[in-house]
Amino acid sequence: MKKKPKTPYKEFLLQGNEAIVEGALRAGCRFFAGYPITPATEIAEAMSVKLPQVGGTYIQMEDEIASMAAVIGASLAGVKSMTATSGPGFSLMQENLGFAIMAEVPCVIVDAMRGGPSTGLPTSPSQSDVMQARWGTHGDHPIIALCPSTVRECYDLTIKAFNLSEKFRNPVIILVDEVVAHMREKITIFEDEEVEIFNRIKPNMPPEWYIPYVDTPSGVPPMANFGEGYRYHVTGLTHDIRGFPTSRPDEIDPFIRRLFRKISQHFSELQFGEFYETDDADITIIAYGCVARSAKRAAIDARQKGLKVGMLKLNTLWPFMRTAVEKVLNTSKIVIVPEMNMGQISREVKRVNKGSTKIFTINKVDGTIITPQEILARIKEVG
Amino acid sequence: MKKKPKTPYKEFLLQGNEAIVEGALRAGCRFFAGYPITPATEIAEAMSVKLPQVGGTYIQMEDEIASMAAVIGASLAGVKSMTATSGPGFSLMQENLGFAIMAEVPCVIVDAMRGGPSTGLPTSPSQSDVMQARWGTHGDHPIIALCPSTVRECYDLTIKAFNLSEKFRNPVIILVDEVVAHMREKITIFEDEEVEIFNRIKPNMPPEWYIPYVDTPSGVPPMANFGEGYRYHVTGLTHDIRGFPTSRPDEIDPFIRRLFRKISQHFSELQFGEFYETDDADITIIAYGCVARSAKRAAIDARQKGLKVGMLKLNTLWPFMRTAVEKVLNTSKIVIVPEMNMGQISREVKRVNKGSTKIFTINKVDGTIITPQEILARIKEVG
Amino acid sequence: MPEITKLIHKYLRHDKKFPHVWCPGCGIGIMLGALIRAIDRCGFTKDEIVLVSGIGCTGRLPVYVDFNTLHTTHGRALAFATGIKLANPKLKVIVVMGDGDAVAIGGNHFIHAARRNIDLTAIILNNSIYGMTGGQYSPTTPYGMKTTTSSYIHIEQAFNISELAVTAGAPFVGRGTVYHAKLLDSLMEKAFLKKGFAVVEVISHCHTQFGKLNKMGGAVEMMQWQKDHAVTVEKAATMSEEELKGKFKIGVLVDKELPVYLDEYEKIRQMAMSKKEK
Amino acid sequence: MPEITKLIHKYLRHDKKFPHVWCPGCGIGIMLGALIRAIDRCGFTKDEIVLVSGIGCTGRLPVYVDFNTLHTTHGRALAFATGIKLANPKLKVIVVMGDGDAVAIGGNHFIHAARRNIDLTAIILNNSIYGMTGGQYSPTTPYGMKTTTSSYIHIEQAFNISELAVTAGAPFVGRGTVYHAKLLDSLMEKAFLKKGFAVVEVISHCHTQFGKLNKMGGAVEMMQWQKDHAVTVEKAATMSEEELKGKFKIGVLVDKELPVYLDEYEKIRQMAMSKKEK
Amino acid sequence: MSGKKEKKTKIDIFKGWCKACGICEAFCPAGVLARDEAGYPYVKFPEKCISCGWCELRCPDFAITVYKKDKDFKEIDEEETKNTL
Amino acid sequence: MSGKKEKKTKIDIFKGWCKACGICEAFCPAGVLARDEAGYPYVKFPEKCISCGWCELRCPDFAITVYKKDKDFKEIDEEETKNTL
Amino acid sequence: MSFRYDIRLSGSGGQGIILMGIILAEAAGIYEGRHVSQTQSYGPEARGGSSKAEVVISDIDIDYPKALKLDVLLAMNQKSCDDYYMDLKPDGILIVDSTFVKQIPIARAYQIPFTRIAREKFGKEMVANIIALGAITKLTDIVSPKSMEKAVLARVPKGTEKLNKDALNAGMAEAIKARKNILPFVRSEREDEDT
Amino acid sequence: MSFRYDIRLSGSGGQGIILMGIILAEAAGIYEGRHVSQTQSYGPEARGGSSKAEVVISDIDIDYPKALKLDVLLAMNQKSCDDYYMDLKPDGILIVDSTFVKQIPIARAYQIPFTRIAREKFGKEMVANIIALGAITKLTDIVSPKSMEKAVLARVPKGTEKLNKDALNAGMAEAIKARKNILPFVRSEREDEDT
Ligand SMILES: Cc1ncc(C[n+]2csc(CCOP(=O)(O)OP(=O)(O)O)c2C)c(N)n1
Ligand SMILES: Cc1ncc(C[n+]2csc(CCOP(=O)(O)OP(=O)(O)O)c2C)c(N)n1
Ligand code: SF4
Ligand code: SF4
Ligand code: SF4
Ligand code: SF4
Repeated sequence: MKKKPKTPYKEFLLQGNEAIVEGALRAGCRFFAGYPITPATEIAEAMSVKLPQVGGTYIQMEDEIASMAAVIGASLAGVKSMTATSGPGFSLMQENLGFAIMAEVPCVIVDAMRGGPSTGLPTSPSQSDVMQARWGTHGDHPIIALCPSTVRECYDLTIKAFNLSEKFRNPVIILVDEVVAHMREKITIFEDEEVEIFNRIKPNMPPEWYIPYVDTPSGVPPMANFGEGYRYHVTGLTHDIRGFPTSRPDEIDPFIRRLFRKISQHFSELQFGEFYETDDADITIIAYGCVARSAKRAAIDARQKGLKVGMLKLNTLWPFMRTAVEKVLNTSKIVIVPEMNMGQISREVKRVNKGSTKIFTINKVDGTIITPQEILARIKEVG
Repeated sequence: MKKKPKTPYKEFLLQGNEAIVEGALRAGCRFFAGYPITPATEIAEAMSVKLPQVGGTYIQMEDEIASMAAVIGASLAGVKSMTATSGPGFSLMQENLGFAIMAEVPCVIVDAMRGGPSTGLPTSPSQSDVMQARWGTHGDHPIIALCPSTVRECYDLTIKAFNLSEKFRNPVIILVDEVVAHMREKITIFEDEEVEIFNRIKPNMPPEWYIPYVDTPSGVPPMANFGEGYRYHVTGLTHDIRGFPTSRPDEIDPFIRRLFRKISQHFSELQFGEFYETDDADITIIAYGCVARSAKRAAIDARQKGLKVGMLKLNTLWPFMRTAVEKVLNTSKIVIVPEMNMGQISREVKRVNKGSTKIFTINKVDGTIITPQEILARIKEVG
Repeated sequence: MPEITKLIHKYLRHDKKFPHVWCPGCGIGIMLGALIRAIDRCGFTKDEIVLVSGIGCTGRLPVYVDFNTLHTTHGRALAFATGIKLANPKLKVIVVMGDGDAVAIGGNHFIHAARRNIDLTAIILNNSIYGMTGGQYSPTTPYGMKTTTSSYIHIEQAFNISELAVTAGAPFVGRGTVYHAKLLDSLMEKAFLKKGFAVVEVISHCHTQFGKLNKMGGAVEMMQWQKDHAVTVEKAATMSEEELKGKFKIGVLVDKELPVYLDEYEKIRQMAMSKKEK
Repeated sequence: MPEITKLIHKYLRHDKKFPHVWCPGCGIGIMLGALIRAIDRCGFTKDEIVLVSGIGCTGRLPVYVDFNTLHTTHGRALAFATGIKLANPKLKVIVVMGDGDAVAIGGNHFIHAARRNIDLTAIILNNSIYGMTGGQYSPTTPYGMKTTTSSYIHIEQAFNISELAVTAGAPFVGRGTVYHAKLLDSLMEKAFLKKGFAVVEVISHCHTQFGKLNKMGGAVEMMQWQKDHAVTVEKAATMSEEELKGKFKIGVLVDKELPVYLDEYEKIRQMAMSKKEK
Repeated sequence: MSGKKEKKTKIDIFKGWCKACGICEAFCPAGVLARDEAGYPYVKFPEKCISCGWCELRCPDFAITVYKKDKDFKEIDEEETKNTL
Repeated sequence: MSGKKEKKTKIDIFKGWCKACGICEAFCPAGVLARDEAGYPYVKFPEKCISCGWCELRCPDFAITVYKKDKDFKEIDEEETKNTL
Repeated sequence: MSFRYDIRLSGSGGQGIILMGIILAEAAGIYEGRHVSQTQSYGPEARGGSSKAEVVISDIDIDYPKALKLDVLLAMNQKSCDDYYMDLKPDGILIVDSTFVKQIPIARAYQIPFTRIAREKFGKEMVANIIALGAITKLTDIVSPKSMEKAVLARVPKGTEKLNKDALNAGMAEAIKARKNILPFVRSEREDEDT
Repeated sequence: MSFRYDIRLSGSGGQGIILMGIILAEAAGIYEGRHVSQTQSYGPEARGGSSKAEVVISDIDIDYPKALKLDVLLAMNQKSCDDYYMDLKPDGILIVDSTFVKQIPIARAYQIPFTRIAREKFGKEMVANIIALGAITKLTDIVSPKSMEKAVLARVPKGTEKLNKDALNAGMAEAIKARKNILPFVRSEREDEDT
């Protein structure tokens, strides 16, 4: 993302949720359909105020299923669209999320994570929808999921989410925990800053030549919006390159593999995170979301105590940041993965662990944030 | 499961789906709520005919969300209950599935797997809901999922599913692929055979002393049915041992951990599968569902060709059969995991792989079954 | 204590913390009182009552009372209740929902429960807004009002919950307000004793959200509004269209006999068993 | 070819395999003809039409015609369509659904789209059964009939789709049958030209499932039944209750003016922009 | 061949799309059509045709076409609709 | 103390549960109640009480109790309902 | 060596192909005590289209449940004949409904007009599949006529027993006739089916 | 060493605790250019109950966003005072609304009847939180009165500017009075906050 920060700028004290709204609007989002739910409601509320100001549309649907459907519909009609929910609603969105993947419709879904399972702890933070974001809808499929740790990242990653979604014609999920969603921090937005905005690539051939699901070098076919003269068929059935349903194995196989390839092929473009003093670290903490903040504090404190501790912050959760994780697995003796769940990302770390690095976890599921002290204690315990 | 096969017996040619129905009825299932969907519809149809014959109840709900809800309601009222669906419906059931986990309500859910994502390939087989069964609902949670390869296993595992569900007060998922669901095989049922049937443990203390969510040595609290004099509160909110909502970390943490522990503590009771000539195998195929049948054939054929090939069939998919898999990882040089998805169980195999065993995959997502030939070819390729 | 209050206390859960969670003056508490009195008058035992709710401020109601209580997921209470009733027809199953619970996310279950005529009582507290999540518009928010998601103005038409129930097939539909607390008692009593799907729409107020956003005052002012705008069915029959404008009817709106699901299903069981025997 | 058939062919997708997927004699094809003719008469261009469907036999319709076509998930077509229409109000969005699609799993979206009065046309092919999955009962299966999941007898009451639409708030509701193909043309034409949520209920037959299970004969016999049991609204007005028993009305059932969602939303935009400017 | 002027109404049946459902024949108000052994329709009494076009409108498979001399459907629709209800 | 016989109607307000919403006072048809500085209700004119019991029925917090001499709610309900609508 | 016999029945939806598969599987499995596995596939969730049923018969547990190389292919329409004849073993048996299958892709095939016989002899196209089962019985010897008859009678609607029995017999009679019109070949019935 | 200052504002729902947090954070963050992080927690999804807002102020990026050991605790009711006073640093400042907080758990606390002042002086309980903000400003020096005033005025509804300015000033005045009634102590403002 190129930036030429210039005055005039404005400083705001924004909630994570509000920063997501600002990021979305900046990215060009002009449609929001949702259904209120703690701790994501502020996103809907802010959208209901701001979207009509910029000529966009806010609608509160009858439930989350309808919200996800409306978002896909709006995107097919050419408008960048988004919804926001929390666990219970995210579960309900899964079927239509799969539709968006299958039909390759760009859209952004925010899941503000609260304690689960079920109604759980509506107002407490958690990080337990990480695996759901990857596997929640039926049928094998690729997904992109980003996770902010700061209010600024809420803004930046939301813009990225829209860009990636438009670029890869895949839904992008923003997993924000309740702490970050509700936290207020100062963020500086330069009114005329240049933010790279990516818009879906439209077909430039005559309509008769348009093949809506054709393979391309990038794996992503150009996308025509409804009403622009490229009439084609969109379906959740397995389809051929023209978009028509097919059950021919020789058409299905390349199609499904292309869905995966268009993401895997651009793996490096999808990796966002931060290495904090990991180069010489004996112990590396791998963390994300609000916990990454505690982890950094713990690393700083540990260094002060003379321990070589580093931190890898993951801002991309899916596709899993394999390369970055392998890098710290190669250099660190011990990796600690603190998470506000029973161990979701730590499973992935174990999966890619080839060497002899020891992997320890800190799992907290009681609705409270993992503190720097808890991480420090674990460092002392295992170090 | 003890069995004393005695005459009179009867041989049937049953579909996998029909055998699931027979197993459910034998296990004591007396309530079915569902919504038709290929390839699970035969289960609903057979239930609609058979349940009223035994005094049970069939109801077709307005959708899968309602079906799952009705099943939970019926179970709370004391009746063993079940629903059956396929991918799209399974996605819709996720929210209430989480409720059943949180409120510890026994019930059985059949997911007859067809091609995905989205509407996908409604009449073709697939194994791509394996990870969804584990992670589909929001919030971290434990699950039990069984997977039959034969019509007989459809019958037996359905009985097991009900038993486990009643025993652990957790929903149990039966993941049956379209091939097994629709395949007809002969099955012999002894009319008076002794099948071990487990019924939920009811409280035997006076109602005033009943603590509905108390911890016990097994981790499973006794369960009172609605209407039996033990009035208590059931909620999807995180609750204390009395069932009342709580947001106290010191009450939540032990509760959530107990949910996991009641399953993990009984890990060995939950492992069903078959080792086929794995002891001396250089190459072991790990497979499940219809693919395990091809795998066995491939192993037999390979042995005939002089190759030391064995097979581990997984009938339990969740909790993951770590011990069994580790066993073959320790003895085999190569493990091949053929799956009708992009690699879901193979991820788990990689996760638990500590040694230097090489793991290869065969992934097919075109709606056709993996054949013995394809597995053999892979054996030759990597062997 | 005099009988009536003893009565309430007989049904409250002693081990739950009071005062309850609702805002000072919220109508949900008034509805809870009516519900308890009506149950008592009908003579049900505590053990045979199952009180089911969804999620919302109203959804919090069951936890306070000493029945078999079930706090389900948002919008799905009627579907859970359907399972309970079919599994054990001896239980008296009562469902309490907010308007969002009942006719936003739960709208489909509502019309289908009505159509099937399952023997349940559905009590809907209609406060025109989503209370629990802080005041977003609901399908019963009147045109022109303000909510946190229609801060300019609300442009949608509202459902008439009772009419929807009637069209969908409910044989008993009543409407009351929390101001008219005794009418609520009697509507609930009638609904509980009705065989089949019985609906009681309870007009209430959420002064904390709806009242505040629309400058309608507090609980007292909003209850005064209920008093001023409600007209009994009997009185409405004597009024002109013109006079009825802006008013809403309270009382028993519909009470008719329709085949009840469980009786019908018993027929299926008979057919099935006789077929099996052959 | 004469004009009318050329007309149909003008709209069919040349690259799709014909004959289409439906059973010989299925009414869905007849409805498709009416839909095409009505669109043509209204003078819409192909590019401005978006044809949306859910899942089911009826859901397969859009793939055959050369518009912007969208085959969504089961029951959700109206919600997808809502997004399309709001995002690009210039598009003419038409939604075709089976009865299961529209009022079983999709019932809630149906009543909410009606309530909001979103400018969409909803065409519901009501064949009283789930055709695609092989003949299970649907919310419109009449009491007493047989289906594969009510093989003893069906005990539920059926929805009256059109009445439900009216109560929920739809300003235009028409009903036709595939037997009365020309009436269908005109109902659809009126619906397409209506501003707001317009519903056309198309009574059709699934002889393959419903007809077979209930010994009602094939397509011809079931269309004969439609002929015998349908009464035009005009004629019904002259008939007694008694005479109308067992009959159903066809024609324009309701046509009134109500504020349309998008016009209303435009007001919000105006308010928002003027507020922002200050 | 829309330009072609014909004296008599002509009915074309496109066998490739026809599924032999029998609807056209059953509801032809003038008894013009009949069905062959395999159930496929054919024009048995072309002279009886009254150009109503109903067979074409009711064919679910777009397999039947009525070529009319001087009327076109648009004009007669409304009227016909009333008459046949 | 249900056994206790009292001559006059007595109103008890349980402050522990009362949230000072003001409903009881606002709708008392006889003006029996008043509110203190903090908004909590108290019985200002006990002699005015007509034993209608509405304050008790409308209290959302079960915080107010009316002890009546010789009537009980069950009997007067129906009548009262009509009168106050 | 264990014995395995792979049969595919194919045609269009509505010809009763799946029922044939079930009856054949029951004849071999229930009435002759063998191991059987019967599978099928439909077209996309929709109506009409083509229909396919497979029966694998063996004397041991059947691992791979779908037909591999075919011992028998029954094709009740042209399309399925064209699509599947390549899957036949060199000595596999092709049986076609010559009412619909006009182009025979291989030299040796049994051509019997099942549907025409059903129509002409029984006035009910519906029984073409039972006639075909009769033919299969005689042409393959994989199940005895007696077992097949039992299997048919157990599955057909009450009141149609006579009709179906006659149809089955007609099929067997036709098969004997058809055998005469075909090139002779030797089939080793219990050979090693290693595929 | 970097400087970090942890403040917790607590009371019951309806006392405007969250708004206080926002205003305080904006005063320090926007008007004084520091790094701030403001968090809060509600009770269960429901109404009423207790309310808590935290503000962390620092001169560098704030990692852990919630308050650790407290430099300042404002307790607007008894419950929150009881619940949280233990989290205070040894030299942390406790400020209570003495209208509601009657039992003071530690010796050194500033007791100001914010609500009573609001009621009596301004006739609006609503402004108790602004009065408290005034007191915090004066008692902590963590933000300047000027910044605080700007922050307050930017957040209060139009037309209430005067009222709120007066309330703020009243709070500052009360704070000065209150300071006299408290045990003296020395607070090193920029010490190492290693927790
Ligand atoms: C699936 C799901 N979506 C959204 C929510 C968030 N939520 C909780 S209560 C509620 C609405 C409350 O309104 P209503 O049903 O009218 O009840 P009230 O609170 O007004 O009594 C919502 C949207 C949820 N818990 N679950
Ligand atoms: C979520 C989900 N549930 C169930 C299904 C299976 N299904 C496909 S079509 C259908 C119903 C078809 O009936 P209807 O909507 O009346 O349309 P018809 O086929 O009769 O035209 C069902 C239940 C599905 N595809 N998705
Ligand atoms: S928010 Fe509204 S509905 Fe909820 S308790 Fe408060 S007043 Fe009642
Ligand atoms: S199954 Fe029924 S609805 Fe579907 S195509 Fe056939 S006749 Fe039509
Ligand atoms: S109506 Fe059409 S498909 Fe049916 S027989 Fe006539 S021409 Fe053929
Ligand atoms: S109605 Fe109840 S809660 Fe309200 S002021 Fe009166 S006694 Fe208190």
